[in-house]
Amino acid sequence: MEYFTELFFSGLTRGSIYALIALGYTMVYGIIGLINFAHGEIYMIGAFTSFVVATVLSIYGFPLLSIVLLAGLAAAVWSASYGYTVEKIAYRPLRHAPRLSALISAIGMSIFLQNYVLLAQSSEFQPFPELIPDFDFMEPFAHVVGSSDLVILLTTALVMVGLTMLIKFSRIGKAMRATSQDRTMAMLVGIDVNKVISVTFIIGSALAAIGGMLIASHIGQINFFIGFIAGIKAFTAAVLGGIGSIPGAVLGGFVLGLTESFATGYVSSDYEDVFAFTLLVLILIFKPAGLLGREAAEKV
Amino acid sequence: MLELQNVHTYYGNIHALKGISLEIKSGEIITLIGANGAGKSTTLMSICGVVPPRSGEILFRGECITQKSPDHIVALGVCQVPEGRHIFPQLTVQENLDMGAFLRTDKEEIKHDLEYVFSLFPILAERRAQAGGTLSGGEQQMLAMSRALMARPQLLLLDEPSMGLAPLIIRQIFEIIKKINQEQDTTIFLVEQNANQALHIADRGYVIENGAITISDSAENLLANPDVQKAYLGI
Amino acid sequence: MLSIEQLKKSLFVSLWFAFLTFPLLVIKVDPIERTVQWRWENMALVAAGSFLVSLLVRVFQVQQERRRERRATGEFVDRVPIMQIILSEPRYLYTLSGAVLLCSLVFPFLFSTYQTNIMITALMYVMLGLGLNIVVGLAGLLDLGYVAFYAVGAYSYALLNYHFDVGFWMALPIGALLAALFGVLLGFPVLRLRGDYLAIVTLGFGEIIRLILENWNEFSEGPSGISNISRPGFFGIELSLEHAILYLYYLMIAMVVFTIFVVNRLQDSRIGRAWVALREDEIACQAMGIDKRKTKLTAFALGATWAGIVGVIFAAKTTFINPASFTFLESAIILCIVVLGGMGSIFGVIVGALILILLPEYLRALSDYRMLAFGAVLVTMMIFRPQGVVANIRRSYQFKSKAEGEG
Amino acid sequence: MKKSVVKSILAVALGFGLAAPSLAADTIKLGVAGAHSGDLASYGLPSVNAAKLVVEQVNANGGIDGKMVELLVEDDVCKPEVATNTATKLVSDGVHVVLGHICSGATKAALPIYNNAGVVVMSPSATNPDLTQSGDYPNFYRTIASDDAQARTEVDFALNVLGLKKIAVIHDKGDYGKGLAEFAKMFLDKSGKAEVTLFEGVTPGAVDYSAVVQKIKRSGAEAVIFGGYHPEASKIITQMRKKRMDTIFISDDGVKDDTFIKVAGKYAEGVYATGPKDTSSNPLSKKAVEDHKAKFGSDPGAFYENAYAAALALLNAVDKADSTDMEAVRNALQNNDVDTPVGSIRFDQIGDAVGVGFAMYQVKDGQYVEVK
Repeated sequence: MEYFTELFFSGLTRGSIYALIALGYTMVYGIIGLINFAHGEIYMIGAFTSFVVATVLSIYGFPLLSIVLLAGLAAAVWSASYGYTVEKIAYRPLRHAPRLSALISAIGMSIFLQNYVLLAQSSEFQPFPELIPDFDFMEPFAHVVGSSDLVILLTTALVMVGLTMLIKFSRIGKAMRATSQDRTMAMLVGIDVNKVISVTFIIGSALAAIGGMLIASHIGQINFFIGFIAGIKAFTAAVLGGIGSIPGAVLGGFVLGLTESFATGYVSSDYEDVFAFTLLVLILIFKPAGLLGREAAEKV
Repeated sequence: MLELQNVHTYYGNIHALKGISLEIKSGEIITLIGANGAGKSTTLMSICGVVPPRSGEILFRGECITQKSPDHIVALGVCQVPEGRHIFPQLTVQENLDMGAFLRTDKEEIKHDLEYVFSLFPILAERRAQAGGTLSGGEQQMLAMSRALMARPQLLLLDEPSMGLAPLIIRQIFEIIKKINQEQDTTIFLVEQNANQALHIADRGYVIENGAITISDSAENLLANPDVQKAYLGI
Repeated sequence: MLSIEQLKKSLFVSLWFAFLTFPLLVIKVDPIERTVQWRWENMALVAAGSFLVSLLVRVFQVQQERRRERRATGEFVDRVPIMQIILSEPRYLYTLSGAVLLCSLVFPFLFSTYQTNIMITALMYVMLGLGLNIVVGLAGLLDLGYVAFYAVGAYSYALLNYHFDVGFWMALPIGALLAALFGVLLGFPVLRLRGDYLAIVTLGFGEIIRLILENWNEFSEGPSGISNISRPGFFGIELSLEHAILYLYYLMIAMVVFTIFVVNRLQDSRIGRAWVALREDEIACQAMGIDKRKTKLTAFALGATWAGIVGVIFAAKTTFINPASFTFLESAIILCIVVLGGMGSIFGVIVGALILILLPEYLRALSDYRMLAFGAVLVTMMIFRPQGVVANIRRSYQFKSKAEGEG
Repeated sequence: MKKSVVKSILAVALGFGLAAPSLAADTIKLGVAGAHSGDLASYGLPSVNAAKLVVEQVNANGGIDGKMVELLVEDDVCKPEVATNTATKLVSDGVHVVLGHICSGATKAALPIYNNAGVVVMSPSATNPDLTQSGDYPNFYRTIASDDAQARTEVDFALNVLGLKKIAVIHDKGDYGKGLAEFAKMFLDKSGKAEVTLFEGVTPGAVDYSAVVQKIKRSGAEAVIFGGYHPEASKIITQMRKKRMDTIFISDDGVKDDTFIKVAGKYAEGVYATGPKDTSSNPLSKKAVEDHKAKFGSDPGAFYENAYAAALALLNAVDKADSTDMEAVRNALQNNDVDTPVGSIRFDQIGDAVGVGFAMYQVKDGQYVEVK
């Protein structure tokens, strides 16, 4: 039973990270129908920014709490800025172009950003400062759930609730929902669609940045390539849950995380990704729009 | 109130509007009739800035709005009920109406307007909590019009409000259009294929063919015009 | 030419990029030695660079605007692009094709073995692009796991050669058939899926194939791969390296010509028209009595066949394969070839493959910067020519209202 | 008229095509191939630096038999399909001997091309046993011991020195890591002294390894033998220690890298890793490292000394053979000792360096210290 619990928490931690990144995919997809391949890179840039800032601050001797807050803030701000810029440069001019062109632009952006960080920083793995200390009260459970797992779970939960409130009740949230459902009509009721799309990218990127910082601190290292794999997994999670649906992204993230964790634990980690993708295929065969996705008519 | 001067609009390489000029005065109901693909909807989309014209000028109350973004134009008081109604399918009726008042901040007045549209279309009040996508065609048309009214437009652009609806509902809709025009002092620009109905409530009308205005006259004269009768009235 | 207003905007852009690149380009930390390096010179470079680029873009936009105005007033009539004239006029097309063919035939004699060798690679990607073009360009099915079929072809030959000493020419049809079989295998479960769901499932399928090859040692030798695969034989004669490369090169030329011929015929055939129809409107297609299942499956199977063929050739060319050659990035690059060249256009795919495969090879001098440049080129090309280098004539009209209304 | 023009063009072209490779060389061309860009560049670039330093030194001393040595550096990004292009390019450019490639897969793909052109290749880092043991690659040499030797060292240490009974073998699914882990498992099984409680691969780059770590714990292993590189190793060790497991961690050359200690920090303490025998007391090694610091202003990276040794051995063999002919160079390599930073070495029939082997190291106070 303890083994099961351990695997369960390990899956939850993994799932939270997937969910945080998947939110960005799903929000962007919902609003402009684009698979934002560069999103994984935004996550990586967030992690890298927090790495740089946290290391600088710790060298200058700042206290831990202020390092965590400032690094998190910097990660969110810069990731959001990158997300905003990427949309403006690489996607906005293509809004009326064939959808595949935008997809290629996104792939190009992803390659560009990866190599930009590689050149600007380093190709080697870098030690990430430990931002989440071991809490004393967690010591009895440390062999099952670590302190950083706990922080990741709590942060994810908090972010989810915050995002749901934002989407549901705020003015910009309503504008986002309207834009994702019918862009022309959104314009006709006076919504500045460009602004809404920018805000979507900003929010999605900031969430990914927080995920990036948490996971980098959890595993204690970082390099320029982490965005690619996390990005593909998170995208899988988003589709699994039904792309375009926010609760779907969260659910998809957890389902994927738990599947991988249990597959590793009870079968073999050799095939952990095979399990993940097989699950995806199976779910899509029986529910072609994902777990919580709506079966809408094909968008053109 | 609204003036189009030699407006040219393109979809990609397709020259959809080839020099449209027309004028709408405050308080009028003006109708634009024409066949499928003549450029009726494009005219409305050009006015609203969704498909901005490549050349020519659009003036609203003397102000040039040709290159303004749609949200600015809506803020000036130009609202459109587009063809096919475009209800936000996953928002409730109430939320759809709220979206109509997106740019407004006067809470009290919004409440007042909400009551007004519910008085126009009582069925919507019943369906307040229902998702927009689940309404029937007629109800959707009512919702679309109500949503536009929630913005308190000075100029209301209606694109084929009768399309796909039962004759009884069409009649009801046209009555309400007339009513809005009179009670709210809203100028109305009505695009219709159902020329007969439209001309009966309109003051003046334009006929559009192949992206250009071919006839412009008072509604009565148009109803009597043999060419119009033959082409659009099925007489 | 440019107003003060626009200069100001460019200045703002340059400030923005200076801000954007600040943490990663300016600061460099060494977490071990605990030192911070401030590279302010990078910020100056970025600011100056982005200012210039922004100015250039603005000049370009102004010109674009002017041309558009002139066009609107009828002063300026769009010239039909020279490419389209050539492509639409058989006379020119045949002359051009003949010239290209002639050039490619004498190519190995004009350039070194190395050049010939990378040209073989480029030609392989031409074929891969043309194969994927059937699936994506013609049938409109977004396939992000195309590399799986490529791997199937490569491993069929490698394994057959390793265990049973099967020769290249025997393996070629077997690899093609197996790949086609996998195409159908993938096709069945995804028949119901559309658009991006299809994309992610095909991506997953591609990964599954690669992971199996990587983990199932007993079957595929795992990550260490299979080495010493025979090069294609020439009537039983052992060829020296130069000759083997030359032989492969002409083989590839023949294959590409064959592929172009087949794809061209396919395009205008019944099934080809069914694909295009399916791409444009699935529901209308079914209403017209097109068998959706069969049509989609043939698209997958035919596309996969080509990948299988190229896979066999790939194994024969490198003589060593391992799963690392069949990653998602490979699929992405093949997709880029199709889209960058111009979806649905045979000529476009050829151009796309040559650009994307030869570019990084000739950018070797840039070494570290080449992938950066590669990404930037992809984005720039898409922004300025979203329809691809060579737009397919049939597809050159995009209705804006569609994209607007339902996008 | 027309025909003759075409003919003469063809003749000229053919002439060029044939003449190009035979342009007689008055320099010795030393090719350096490996990953010089991309994510594996940090394994490939040190060998370029090593070659530069060696060549500089040789040329300063008057070259080889009066001929200057010229460097041809080509990137293969560690991909087999690119490596064939790289090799063809080097061969086209008339390379005489090659230092490289870095990754075993790329090396395997490139070797037949060099073999065909009669070029001897020496890798500082390709450790796949097949490269020498299969007999398929007569032109291949290396200055590093093969994986099976390394696995042997690890297993012997685990069984005989630490006396372990239950061992989990983990790898990173890669060419190098998995190959090594398979040897380790095989040796463990054969010895009959210990039980392999778990044999599994982890996905490089995955977000989290805690599930695998839990599995190791459940298997009751006293130690983990990990085959792979330091990024994965540091993730696993970190998560094990965070889960309060004190399982012994034994790993390989890919982990015996200072970056591992930097990244894993305090969790690296006590980790065992095999690595080439300590040569830091060797004066040539000291000189090589100092030269690197003087010229490039930094500490040399991975496989630097092996690459330095390979460059020395290759050029020495060309010198001794007075020829760049493959057979002559092979003979010279097999029959002459050469002093290098990794010791005085010569090569055996199959291409492995005699006298290069592995020793076991342990992290103590943030440094690898040889376990005697």
